[in-house]
Amino acid sequence: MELLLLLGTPVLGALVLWAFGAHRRAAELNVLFSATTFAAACALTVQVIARGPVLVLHEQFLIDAFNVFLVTLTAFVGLTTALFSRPYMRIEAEHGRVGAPRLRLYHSMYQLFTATMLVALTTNNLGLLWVAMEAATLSTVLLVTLYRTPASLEAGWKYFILCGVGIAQALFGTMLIYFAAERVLGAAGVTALLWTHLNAVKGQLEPAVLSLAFVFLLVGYGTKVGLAPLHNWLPDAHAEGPTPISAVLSGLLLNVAIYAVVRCKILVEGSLRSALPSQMMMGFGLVSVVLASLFLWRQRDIKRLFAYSSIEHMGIITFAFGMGGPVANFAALLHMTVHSLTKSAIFFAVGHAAQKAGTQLIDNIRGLLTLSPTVGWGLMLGSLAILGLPPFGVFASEFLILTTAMKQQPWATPVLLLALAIAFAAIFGKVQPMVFGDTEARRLPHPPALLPVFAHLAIVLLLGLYVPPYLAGWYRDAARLIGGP
Amino acid sequence: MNPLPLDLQLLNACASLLLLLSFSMLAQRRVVNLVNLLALQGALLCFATVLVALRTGQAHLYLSAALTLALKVIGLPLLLHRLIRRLGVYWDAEPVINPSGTMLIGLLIVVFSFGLAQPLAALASTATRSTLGIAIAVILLAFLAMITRRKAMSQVVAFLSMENGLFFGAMSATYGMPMVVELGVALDVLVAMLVLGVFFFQIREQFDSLDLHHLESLKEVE
Amino acid sequence: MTPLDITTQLLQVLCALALAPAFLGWVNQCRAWLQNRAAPSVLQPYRGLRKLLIKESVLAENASSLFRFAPYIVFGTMVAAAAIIPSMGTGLPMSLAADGIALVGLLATARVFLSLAAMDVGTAFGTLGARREMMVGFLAEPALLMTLFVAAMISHTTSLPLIAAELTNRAPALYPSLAFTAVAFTMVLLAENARIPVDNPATHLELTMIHEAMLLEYSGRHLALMEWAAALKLFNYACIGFALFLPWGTSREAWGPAGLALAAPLLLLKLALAGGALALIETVSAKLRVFRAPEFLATAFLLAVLGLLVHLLLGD
Amino acid sequence: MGFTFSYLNGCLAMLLAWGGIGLAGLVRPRSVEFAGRTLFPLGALCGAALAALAVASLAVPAEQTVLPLGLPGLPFHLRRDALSSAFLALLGATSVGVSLFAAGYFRRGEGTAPGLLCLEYHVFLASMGFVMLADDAYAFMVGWECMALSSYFLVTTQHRIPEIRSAGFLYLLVAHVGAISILLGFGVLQGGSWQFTFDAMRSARLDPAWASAAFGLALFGFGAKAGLVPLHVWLPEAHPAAPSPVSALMSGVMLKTAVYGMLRVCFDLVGAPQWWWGLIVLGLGLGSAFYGVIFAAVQTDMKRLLAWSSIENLGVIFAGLGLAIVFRGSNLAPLAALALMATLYHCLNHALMKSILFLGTGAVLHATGERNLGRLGGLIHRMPWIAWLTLVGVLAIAGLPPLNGFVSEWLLLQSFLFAGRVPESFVNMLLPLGAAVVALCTALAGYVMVKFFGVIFLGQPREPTLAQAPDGGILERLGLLWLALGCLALGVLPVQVIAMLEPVTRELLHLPALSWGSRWWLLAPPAAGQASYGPLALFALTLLVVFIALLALRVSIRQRTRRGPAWDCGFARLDPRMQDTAEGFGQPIRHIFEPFFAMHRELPSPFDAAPRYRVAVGDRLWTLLYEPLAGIVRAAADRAARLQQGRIATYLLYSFVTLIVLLALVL
Repeated sequence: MELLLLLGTPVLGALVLWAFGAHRRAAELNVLFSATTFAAACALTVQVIARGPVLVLHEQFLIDAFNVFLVTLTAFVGLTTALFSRPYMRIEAEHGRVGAPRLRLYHSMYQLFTATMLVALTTNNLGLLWVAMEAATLSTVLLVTLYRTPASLEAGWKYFILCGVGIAQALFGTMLIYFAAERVLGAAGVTALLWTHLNAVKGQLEPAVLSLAFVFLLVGYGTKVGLAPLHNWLPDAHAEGPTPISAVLSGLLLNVAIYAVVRCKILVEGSLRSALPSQMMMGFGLVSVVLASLFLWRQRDIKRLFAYSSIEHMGIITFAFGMGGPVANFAALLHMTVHSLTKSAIFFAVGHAAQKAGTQLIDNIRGLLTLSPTVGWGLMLGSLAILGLPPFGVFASEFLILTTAMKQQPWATPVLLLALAIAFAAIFGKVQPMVFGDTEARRLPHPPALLPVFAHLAIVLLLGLYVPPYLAGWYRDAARLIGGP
Repeated sequence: MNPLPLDLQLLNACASLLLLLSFSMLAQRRVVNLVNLLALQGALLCFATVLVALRTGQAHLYLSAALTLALKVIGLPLLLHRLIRRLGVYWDAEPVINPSGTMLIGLLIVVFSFGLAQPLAALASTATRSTLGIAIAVILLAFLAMITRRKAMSQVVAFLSMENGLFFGAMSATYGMPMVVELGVALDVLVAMLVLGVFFFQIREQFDSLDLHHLESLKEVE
Repeated sequence: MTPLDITTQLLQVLCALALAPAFLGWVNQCRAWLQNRAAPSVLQPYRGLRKLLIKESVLAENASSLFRFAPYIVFGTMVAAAAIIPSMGTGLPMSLAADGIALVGLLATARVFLSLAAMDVGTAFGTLGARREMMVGFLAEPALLMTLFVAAMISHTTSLPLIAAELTNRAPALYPSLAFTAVAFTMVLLAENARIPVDNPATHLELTMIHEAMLLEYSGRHLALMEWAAALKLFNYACIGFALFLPWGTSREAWGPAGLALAAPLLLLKLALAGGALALIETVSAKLRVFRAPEFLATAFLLAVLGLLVHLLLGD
Repeated sequence: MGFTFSYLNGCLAMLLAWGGIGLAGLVRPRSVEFAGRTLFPLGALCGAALAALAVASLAVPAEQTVLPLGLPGLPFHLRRDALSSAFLALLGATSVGVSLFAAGYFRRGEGTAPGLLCLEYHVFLASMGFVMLADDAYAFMVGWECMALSSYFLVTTQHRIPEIRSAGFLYLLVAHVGAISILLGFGVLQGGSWQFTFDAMRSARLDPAWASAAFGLALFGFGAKAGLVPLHVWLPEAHPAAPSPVSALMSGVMLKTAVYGMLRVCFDLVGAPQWWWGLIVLGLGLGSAFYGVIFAAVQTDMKRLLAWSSIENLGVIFAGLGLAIVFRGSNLAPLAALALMATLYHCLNHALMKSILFLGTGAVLHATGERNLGRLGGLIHRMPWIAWLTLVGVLAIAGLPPLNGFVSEWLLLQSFLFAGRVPESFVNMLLPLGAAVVALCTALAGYVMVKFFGVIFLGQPREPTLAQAPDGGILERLGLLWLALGCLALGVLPVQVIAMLEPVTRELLHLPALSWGSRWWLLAPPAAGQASYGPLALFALTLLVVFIALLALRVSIRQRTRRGPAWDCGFARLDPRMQDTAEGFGQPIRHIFEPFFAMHRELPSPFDAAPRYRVAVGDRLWTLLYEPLAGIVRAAADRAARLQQGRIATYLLYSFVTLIVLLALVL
């Protein structure tokens, strides 16, 4: 019931907003739908807390420790982003960057996007997972090109083609899994793509097939995660779309993609009993971290900067999942949570900052603290949080990941140390002059919607100091589920 | 050694034709011809699906074949043709980079795919298993075609050809995916095409052309 | 702490106060003789001190209270230093409170106050002198410390009377390490006491002077204290030298008052010899350019460190 | 669960109180009066209470507690033992003086709103305390980075000045890199137990190679915080940029947290350090001491001079630490106790005296608006309180008896002297050379300090505006007075101080109680042969002589003193410009140690109407180490950028190649 509400609300929202998206109150409607979704997610969470994992609708949907917090997180960030986008898009409209029809498209697609992500997270069916992932891409492509500028079109096109091709590989991988499962679970075709069933028999699945499948899945979903060198769509899409979309892309979509990768990894590793998937993930993770940190060094566009930071963090998470084991998995899950909150908070702040300065170019954004202290502090604290400074939660997960790496994969730590240092220098060196210093820009009358920024940062801060026991319990269960070499 | 049953012979012939079509798409310069080749590929796929359906008697394969027919043989090519006319790129042709080199790489890819499919085919219980290698080759060749193309339209055609390869692979390995998934995938492809249509107009509106070299401004090197 | 110890202590301080100007006078006299000049009396420094003490003191208009206190502090530290160097006897109660390292610290205190006072009025010469004095000091001080270190390592203590006693107790032997450090010490002594070749005590030539440049603004009793302190410093250095390199004859607690009676003339003899040697060195060497002084002192430092290494290598 | 008193809870309460005071600053963020008059003095009070608690608890056995915060499975563990108490006492005592001073100082307002400043300042204090109480790696790192972060914001108080921004950036960068290194070090130390508590690390038996790796990582991390050469580059930039009370805290206390960390890791967590670690620490320490002091000597900015001097002092502290490790590794526990005591003592000393100096410069800066030594001078007339109190710090840091700097120098030299007992004969030869370097550095420190004090406070004012400089206010004076009294007390009562600190060495080295003084006024370390030092007696004797001299001259001679124009060898017109400048004062050092400096000279041409001579001294390590490093990163970034040239076909090619390569891998 809660699940239906959870998945139904955004779909309904997409339809309703398709009809009324250009209405004066469409933004409020958007918030309302998001809030309802969030409420449903909370109800679902309560149910899971009370009764444990849930398997519903002919086993097609599964809520377990691994995805329950991601569902809530997605609904929550969906809500806060809706809150943020209300004033943001209004200002964009006032500036004449988007007209009424596009606002309609924006609101409708926003809800649809939420729906696809929630389906992807909750579904038990690997095929449905793929469908939802592809649908998520499609619903955001049009959002990326919302401004119809040459650059946004280019970004949208790259996003579409690269992710489309990538996700096609994932489909082939899914098919291979089906192929392997069919031999074990029978040709009935109904259960052979259900993750719970697969997980139960993963030891019997043919290793040769699964290893091939994993390559296709990793390349496929990895493209969506933004793992280097498959990441090239990511900075463009983040930089050229509207900022609320950058926030959800970075904060949510990447999470969903990595969730998909990990779900598959569980199966493959169970079948292979070798470290190959782990090693691949660690390799991708490290390459992403290093390349992203080097790219960070050269950025001129503030949204691009944080897009690369997302790649870096996805690299860290992938590396941690690759290492496996209870601590690293735990840390990776925590990192997913805090990265999503922090990065979306940063994008909120960045959105306001760019609007206030009238540009996305780092060199032209100066003296935010003077221009708007709250935006300035939001950006500063958010950046510090994402850079892994305590007491923010990102530090907690990086702490666990690094210490684990030191013990399990000591060869990787110099690389990580170097990359983190470079990333720190790059990001902080660019954020500091934006926040501090003087500016000639005059204050704009628009009051920024900073509740989402500080709400996110407050939660991240809390998670750095105190992880609620049931959340920790989910992390632990999920970490056990994910296992490792 | 007995000769293969007729339907399997036909199926193998289909598969070989698919591979051939992939190669010709790799070499084809005219966009319109590319679309036609794609339609032909779709038709072959549809035909193969029907063959398999006949052989196995699985009902959902008929549905799948119908979907393929509707979508890939009729729907998409029609849509693409309309787009080509509306966009006025009917006579568009593009240089193919070093055709012989591309072909050679394509050949290597085919060898590689066959090698890849070897262990899989040994495991498959389907009668169509031997065509799995061709499916992989079609996918990878389409990938190669995407890499070598300079026009948005031809890139999209290559992309759709890749989807065809995927479907063919699914069919040869497992007689198709579960219906839910197949429907979902088909929906996605349809929506993707609609989105692409929108895209093409937007791009042309912006750049007066569908040439991809306009879409190379977002980059890291100066 | 026996009465004898206290007597030795008092006697030694008074003796230092009394003999220091005479020693300076003796050095000057010897130098004059060696240079074929008419020699001033040994007592000339006393006369100078007396004259200065009864004269009115003129302070520069912008001199601060630091400038007025500095002579007392410099003088006080020099007397304190005299109290811990075993010139006559080793049974010094004060030497418990301050060992060789503390002695170097005391001397450094005097130097710092002297330099600060020189900078106080803000004249060109004062700051110049202060800078040069500190330059000499930062090289001479570690050299002196290293010299003490060698002796301390030989005798396993940094307490000066104990070092002197230990060195006396040892069978007379050739200590190469001590030989190195003796040379180093002599160089430090010359530099620290404003003697040729580092400084010329007899000149007020701006390009060369160090110590005198710092005293230019002093007059009257303040100058008297400064001059007296300088004489004490020379005396102290000589006594450090005796303690380290010529410890024989210093009174031991076990010898009782007789030892003290024997030590006094021996000290005079040592002083006389040292004064002569000092005068000789000053006569045969030429004044160095100020920029050369660091090299001279670096050599001293190097020699002291070499002495240390030689000691560690040969283990004597 | 009732609240039971323990010293740990008491200390924690004080830290919380600091946090509360900081938050209270946000109540009226723009009110200078509220923060200055109420909150900072309250903070000083907390500091005093913390110091008292810490001192009282030094000899009390270790106490532990667990907070219901932190990571799941790893709540914040806290533990107070003698080592923590010693450094808490240092923190508390120093903060009293600094907070009192700050109460007066911040009244004049800085870039950041005073309420916010108050928050940052007190969070900085509390996080330093938290670092010293932390008993698990996570709590430690949280405290450690909070410390870095809060001080970063304090450093960038005047963020409108570009130099301050870049100083802050460099500071936080180095701090963060160092922190990651420390974190990795903890990762090694936990030894596969997945327990990040220090207790688990103590019981983990690491093999020597891993232990050495942990040591190396810790040395890098803590060395970066302590400003050991070549990781010192941030220090001369950040310390001058901060408001003076913050510079005082950073130099005085924050740098000591690095020492605390090293002690904690090497003596407590690893348990048995290897002797050659000590050699590395010693070498780095001596190198930093020397490098720091010669650079201090050639500075022209007074706060930068002090920052370099901090590098020197931390170098000396690390030298002592290294020596202690060598001794401990060679099983010479009593000697290790001596060296360790020298280290701890110098930590305390440096905290007090460097705070005095930084606060002194703060007062001067506020009174004159000038940091450049070339525009100061003669302030002893206008600011007698500040000048005389600063003089105490100057004399102390120059290592002159009877003040405290000398005590630690004495202890350190004593421990060097007996290094000959180390079994490795080659080390035996090397160690006394260390004594030579320490001696040289101390002497040079005297040089630096004479320059510092002489140029700022003595002589004639170099600018006419200086004549208007007001003396420090009552709170400033009180703060400085507290610290100066501390210097004096530490200087003349070493036996008592050492008796208080002794539980630390006992705890770290597992030694029985040793006797450090033969009498209450006579310091006689057990390991140091028959050497002894009685500063009180020495002080008394010197004062007695001074007194007698004064009395004798006053009573017997009765000469008047007259004021007249300066003599100056008869030059008629005395001009402030005739005085030696700061550059001039540094000239001998520049001359003697020329190869160490990167000098840029601007020489006037003979036809110049307004000839100007300028010399700027740069850090060679900057060009030799850091610029190439940045160049490498830049070059790598440029290389990487070529991967992304905007063409979608290329991107597809990457995906394709990745796919093929991975497929080939599993094939």
